[in-house]
Amino acid sequence: MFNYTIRRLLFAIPTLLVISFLIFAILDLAPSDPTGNLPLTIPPEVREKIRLSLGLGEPFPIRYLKWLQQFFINEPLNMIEQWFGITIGDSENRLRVQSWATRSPVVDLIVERMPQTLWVVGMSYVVGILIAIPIGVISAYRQYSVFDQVGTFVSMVGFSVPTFFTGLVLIVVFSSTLGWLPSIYDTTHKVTDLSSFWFQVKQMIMPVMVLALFNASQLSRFMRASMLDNLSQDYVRTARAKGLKERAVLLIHVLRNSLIPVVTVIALGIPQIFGGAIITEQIFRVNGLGQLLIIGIQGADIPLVQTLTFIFAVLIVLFNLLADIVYGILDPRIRYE
Amino acid sequence: MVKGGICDGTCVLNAGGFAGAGNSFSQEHNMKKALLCSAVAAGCFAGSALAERGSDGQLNIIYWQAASILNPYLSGGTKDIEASSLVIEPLARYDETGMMVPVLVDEIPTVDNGGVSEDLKSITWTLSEGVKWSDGSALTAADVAFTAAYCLDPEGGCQQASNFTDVESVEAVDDLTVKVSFSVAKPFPYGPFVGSQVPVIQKAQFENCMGAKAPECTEANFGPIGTGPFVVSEFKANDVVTYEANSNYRDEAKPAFGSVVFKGGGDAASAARSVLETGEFDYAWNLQVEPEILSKMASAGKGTVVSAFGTSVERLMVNKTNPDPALGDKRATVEGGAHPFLTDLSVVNALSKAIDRQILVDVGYGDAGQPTCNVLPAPAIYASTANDECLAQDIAAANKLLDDAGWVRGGDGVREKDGVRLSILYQTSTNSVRQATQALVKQWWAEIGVETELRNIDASVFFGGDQSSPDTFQKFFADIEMYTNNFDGTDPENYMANWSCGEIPSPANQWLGDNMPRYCNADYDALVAKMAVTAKLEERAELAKQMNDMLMQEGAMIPLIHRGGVSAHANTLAGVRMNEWDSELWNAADWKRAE
Amino acid sequence: MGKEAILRVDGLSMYFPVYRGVLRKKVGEIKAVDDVSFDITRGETLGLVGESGCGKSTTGRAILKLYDPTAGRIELQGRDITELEGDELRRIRTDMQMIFQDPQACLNPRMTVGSIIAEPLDEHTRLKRRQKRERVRELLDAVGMNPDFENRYPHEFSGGQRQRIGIARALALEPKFIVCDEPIAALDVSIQAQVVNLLEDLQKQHNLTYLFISHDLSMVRHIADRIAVMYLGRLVELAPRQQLYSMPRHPYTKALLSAVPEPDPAREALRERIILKGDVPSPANPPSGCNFSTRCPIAEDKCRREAPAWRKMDGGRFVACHMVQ
Amino acid sequence: MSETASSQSTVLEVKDLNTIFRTRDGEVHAVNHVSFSLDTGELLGVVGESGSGKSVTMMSLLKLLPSPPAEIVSGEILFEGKDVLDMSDDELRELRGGEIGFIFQDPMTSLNPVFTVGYQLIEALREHLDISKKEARNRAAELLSKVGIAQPEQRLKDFPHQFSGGMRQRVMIAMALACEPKVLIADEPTTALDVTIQAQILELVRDLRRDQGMGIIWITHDLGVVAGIADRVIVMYGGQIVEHATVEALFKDPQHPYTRALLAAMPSVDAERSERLHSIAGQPPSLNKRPMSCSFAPRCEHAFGRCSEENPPLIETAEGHQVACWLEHPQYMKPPSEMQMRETF
Repeated sequence: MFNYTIRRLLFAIPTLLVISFLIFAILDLAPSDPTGNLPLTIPPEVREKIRLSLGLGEPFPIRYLKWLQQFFINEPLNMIEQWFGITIGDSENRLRVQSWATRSPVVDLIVERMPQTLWVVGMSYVVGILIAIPIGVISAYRQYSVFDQVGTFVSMVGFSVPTFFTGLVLIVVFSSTLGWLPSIYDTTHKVTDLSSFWFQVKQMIMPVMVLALFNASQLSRFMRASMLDNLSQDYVRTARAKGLKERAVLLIHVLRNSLIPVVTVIALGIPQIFGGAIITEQIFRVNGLGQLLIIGIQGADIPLVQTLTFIFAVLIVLFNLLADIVYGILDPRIRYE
Repeated sequence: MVKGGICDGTCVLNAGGFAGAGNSFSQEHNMKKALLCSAVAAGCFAGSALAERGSDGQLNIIYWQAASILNPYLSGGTKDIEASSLVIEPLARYDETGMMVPVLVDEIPTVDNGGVSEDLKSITWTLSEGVKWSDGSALTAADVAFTAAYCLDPEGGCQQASNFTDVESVEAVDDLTVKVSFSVAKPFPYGPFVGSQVPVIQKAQFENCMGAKAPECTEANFGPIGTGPFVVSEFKANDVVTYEANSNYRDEAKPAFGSVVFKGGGDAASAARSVLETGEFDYAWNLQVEPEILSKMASAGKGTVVSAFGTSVERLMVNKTNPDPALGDKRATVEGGAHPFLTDLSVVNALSKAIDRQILVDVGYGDAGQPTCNVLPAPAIYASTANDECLAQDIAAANKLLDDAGWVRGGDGVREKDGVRLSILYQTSTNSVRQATQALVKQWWAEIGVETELRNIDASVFFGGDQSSPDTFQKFFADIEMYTNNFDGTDPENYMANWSCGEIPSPANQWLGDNMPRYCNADYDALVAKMAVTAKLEERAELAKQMNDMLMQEGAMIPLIHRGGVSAHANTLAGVRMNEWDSELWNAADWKRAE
Repeated sequence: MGKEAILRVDGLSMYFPVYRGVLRKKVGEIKAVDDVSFDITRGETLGLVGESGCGKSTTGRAILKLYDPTAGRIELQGRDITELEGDELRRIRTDMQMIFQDPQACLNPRMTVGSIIAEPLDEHTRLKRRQKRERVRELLDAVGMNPDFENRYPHEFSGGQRQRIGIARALALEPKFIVCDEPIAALDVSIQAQVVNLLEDLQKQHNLTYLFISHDLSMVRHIADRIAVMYLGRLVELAPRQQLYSMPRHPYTKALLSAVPEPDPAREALRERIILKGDVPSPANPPSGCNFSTRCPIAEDKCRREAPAWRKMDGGRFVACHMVQ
Repeated sequence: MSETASSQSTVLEVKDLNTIFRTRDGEVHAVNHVSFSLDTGELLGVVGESGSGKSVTMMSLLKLLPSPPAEIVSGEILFEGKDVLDMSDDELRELRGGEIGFIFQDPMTSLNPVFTVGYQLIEALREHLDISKKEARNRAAELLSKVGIAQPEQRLKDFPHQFSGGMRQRVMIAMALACEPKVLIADEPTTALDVTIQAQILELVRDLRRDQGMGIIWITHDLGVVAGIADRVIVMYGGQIVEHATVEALFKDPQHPYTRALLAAMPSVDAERSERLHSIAGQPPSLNKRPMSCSFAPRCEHAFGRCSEENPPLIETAEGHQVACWLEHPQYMKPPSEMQMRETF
């Protein structure tokens, strides 16, 4: 297992280099211009100067190598410095990956966005899992029962109705009509006491539920399918033939086996948390990583988009590995060598 | 407590009225001004008698485009400029009528008061006494001079550099006096330091951020020290800015709000909802929402929709050169030859006559649009009335024009003459209102026997300057293209100069140039040159109108809509004076809670 | 025998490498097939028996060049095909076909029976549509199915019928030599007989040669002319049917035969069983000396030291055992 | 005959059992009017091809079939005189694994792959016996060594995949024997194993049977296996019992045409080799209708009019020998020619 992990990590390096090049090249070749969104009153000469000041004058390979250096050397060094409060070398003049729109280090923007994304999107993932697993288990155990039929219908709806629609409906009902919940997420809100905690809960309810419904819909179907798979396995019959209680059969034997693929699916889905939820973040103005990405794309803030996409790629690679390792831990038959 | 601040006597000056001598003003004009002044003064008194700084709590503003940076010199984005306008201020700015008002000076320099030199080559500003930066230090002429140096640094990529065009030097004569010298005579010397896009920044803060280092000063760019009513307390780029009242603001009674939240993100419709329906926010900016939806939201009674008109005009640019792909490198250039039919005035006039501008307004703009037949619709003194005939749609007249010019309908209903078909490629950026407009126009043109192919291009490509892309509006590889343009401030000189022969984009100038129609007329260029040396307002207005009319009559463009800004404020917010000539938040210091 | 050998296998070995560690270094091999030699004459059926995991299927696949053998030489009709690749290999494949164990897993559920059978014809012949259809109907008829079934899908058939379809497909190109890899293992007893009879009939009609791989010793006894017994990747004994069953020489063959239950309680009661102890060792780590030495009831020291040679005995028998004289 | 045959008493009795599956395509009549009994210490062989209803019958005994779709429509299953179908869930659980042990066909899939063998053994023990974890562990190790697994203490910690097929089946047997059941139901326990391993398992069962004296139902499709170990044999076809006899009688004088055909279709390693296998033409019946006629009739060489009109009842033709065939029915007058044909078998 250890060897396997090490080997996969080593293999990830060239993979990520290739990905980084592709991301950089594709975004670089895309016909967008950081000055494209500026008011037309800014004359072309000024635009040209702006482009030069953003470093667009240099040839592609140089920019790529610079970005590589900034991303793989400068940013980690900077992070170490910040964590440990030390100074390594010429940290004043070390160039970091700069956003074109904000003229600030991209990584700082991402770090700033992390909390709300993790809170809202991460919480929705957790809530989604907590809803999905029992629903999946019961649906499978009582296949074709009323519960199963209703569950199937609800998850079909949850899965096929886009989040912007559910989000809008919730806002109209709970913010506009009833006025119970805020429609706009306050990212500056700090939890200090019970009432501010309550406010935080209130402002999280709608975005979290919208996403949780979506996640739970997918996951509960998956859980159900996995349970059904295992319910028809021979060992379940063996467990029953041993005289085990139905609850033990279901919750010990079947659930444990059914969770193996589900847990890996959950692990594979975690990078999506970091990708943020673009649409839901927009609707509720959670302004997390998803919204950052979309602003970057709209504003042709290429370094921001490159970095975000690449971090996302890194996470996907890592969580793929993690999912495999988790699989190996949960299923004793799998031993990676 | 009773302290006047900017209300104490000095009065606003008409945006046009300073350059020429006072004698150019009409009696009526002066009357109006006087009335306005007293009204403002009265308002100030009433306000300051009741209010205390920070007593009205928090002001919640929502801009659906979030602020990325608070330094207008590094960002031309309206959202960024407006977010920064609460903190940093110019020497003078425009009010909602387009008139210039002093901010950090006591009076606007003119030739009359000796602030502008007779040869129109320099302007001298005298700062008000006692203005302090929010950190408590005094504002000096050195800060103003530094601001110019900061923007003029060639490596800084200053996005407001055009406001400093022809500036030769900016020097601090003494602590309170700053002199801006131009290399040429400037009949309108109010480019630098007037309007919220050219505010004064603090030398002490930005000293080490010159040129190439400008983007690295994140802390300064995110939290500039200013003289305005508020100071930045927290800035989350592309998300939210929170401000607190500036304790060193020059008017002790202001601002009424103790803090401001400037939230960004989302879309215009939900921003409108948060003010008009849920009441979570006090002010929402730029509500480009379908008129119908907006009026429905407003009926909830929580807020008010306000609009104001500046100089923005949605227009059709008419390509006078031939965009035929067969021309290769010469495509859409003067060398490539004239357009096969858009140089025929009867065609352009017919196209214009066939459009019902009021319907376009109703469908796509509502309160935010008015039909117009001019590319220069405002300020009022510049607005021509010579072309108003186009306001009424007249398909019959349009058909007749084409019939008379010898364009006959072919078998498929498309007119042609000498083998040239009236077939138009009509492009614009991707945007639902624009596509709706395109569809309507196509239908009307079909009625006069003109075939139209529609095309829309992503805005970042269309307006982006990527020279390798064939889809930019500068390259104009189409017959007609549609977009909105305007100019900052109130003086149209530079704007009208856009359509001189030298401004035609071509491969030779990397397609940089503002003359999209590739219109070229020596008479027009002569008018441009004349305006550059004319100081008197009436004469300037006359010249501008002439240029506008010439462009219209020669079919360089077909104006459609005079576009305004639409915003909304909660009914509990008082003091909003919607302004298209400057930041919408220009008078945020005066905003307060309504009783 | 005097007849020509259609297939000659000489020293065939098929090792699968085992990798370990961060750098995937090769640390060992699984000797799935180890130095196997035999030949098959035209029209003959050679039975290949052994327990699961002994390498009999791998042998069949290696002969058909579905794997690249590690060592050894395969000769088909006098031609060395061990090193053939690409087009040449494709051409020779028309002469040798395979019938698989699980007919369900080998038939594409989305293709009609007609197109499944026609697939090899598409690949290797230039028949016209009409001719192809004729041939398909002919083949269905030959395997005892209604030719009108050509438009049905595999799931509409029972296991035995599906195996017939698999046989028809294998026959499409009129091969000379067919590897039957446990063709009846998945079928019910009453159906097994049908399929075996069909295979025998076809053999007579087309002068086919079979390598019949099976773990069912009684069925192999019925169908095969000669039988090779395999244990842990090696052949332990090869003999004509009569000799092998009536007088097995290798202790493993003896144990194997004695373990087969007889459907006759009287004879069952009289039979003397040799019960082997333990399990088959892992092919990744075979014992030294004779592979069977760990379970052999008569093994001596020599067996644990030295691998026995593959010796030719009287009456066409081969055996690999130190203890057999 | 078994060594304990002398002290016989009926431990399990099944009367007129009918089980159907309700599927989307209609009902499948998997078990029809099945009746039999099992004595203590006796080994009852149940022979039949796939789909003959032999496994479904045995699963019905402990209500182990998933319901839906399976449903026991009628019948009685008397374990020591008490009807299993009337038992509460608790009583049923006590029976499962406690009084009746089960061994399944595929030892690869019948053990839960993610739990250790020890866990799965101890779990069964503690479900039925009131013993501590430690005691259960000791007993589990004992059981493993009883079924011939070396180093039982060590192997308790292993997962099923670490055992070979034969060893896994030994574990299954240990599990089934954990609570010293009165009845052991073995559903094709050696089908997935190699012959040498099958021989080991058969040997093991013989030994265990001698020691423990429980009644065993042994389901198989292999007549050879039955011949070696069974006392009595039931032959099933199309969800019905077609023949029921002692093992000697069945092999010596098979009466049902299906039994005879089956025996003829099986080649042997010892007996004389026939030139051609005797095959049974046609396919096994589909069970989507209640059997209204003899289900073997379409494949039967001797079928005549009545066979396709009426389902033959099970009739006793000799002491302990029952057969469901119109040919053997007392009302049937055998024409001489057919008598002739039978002789030729």
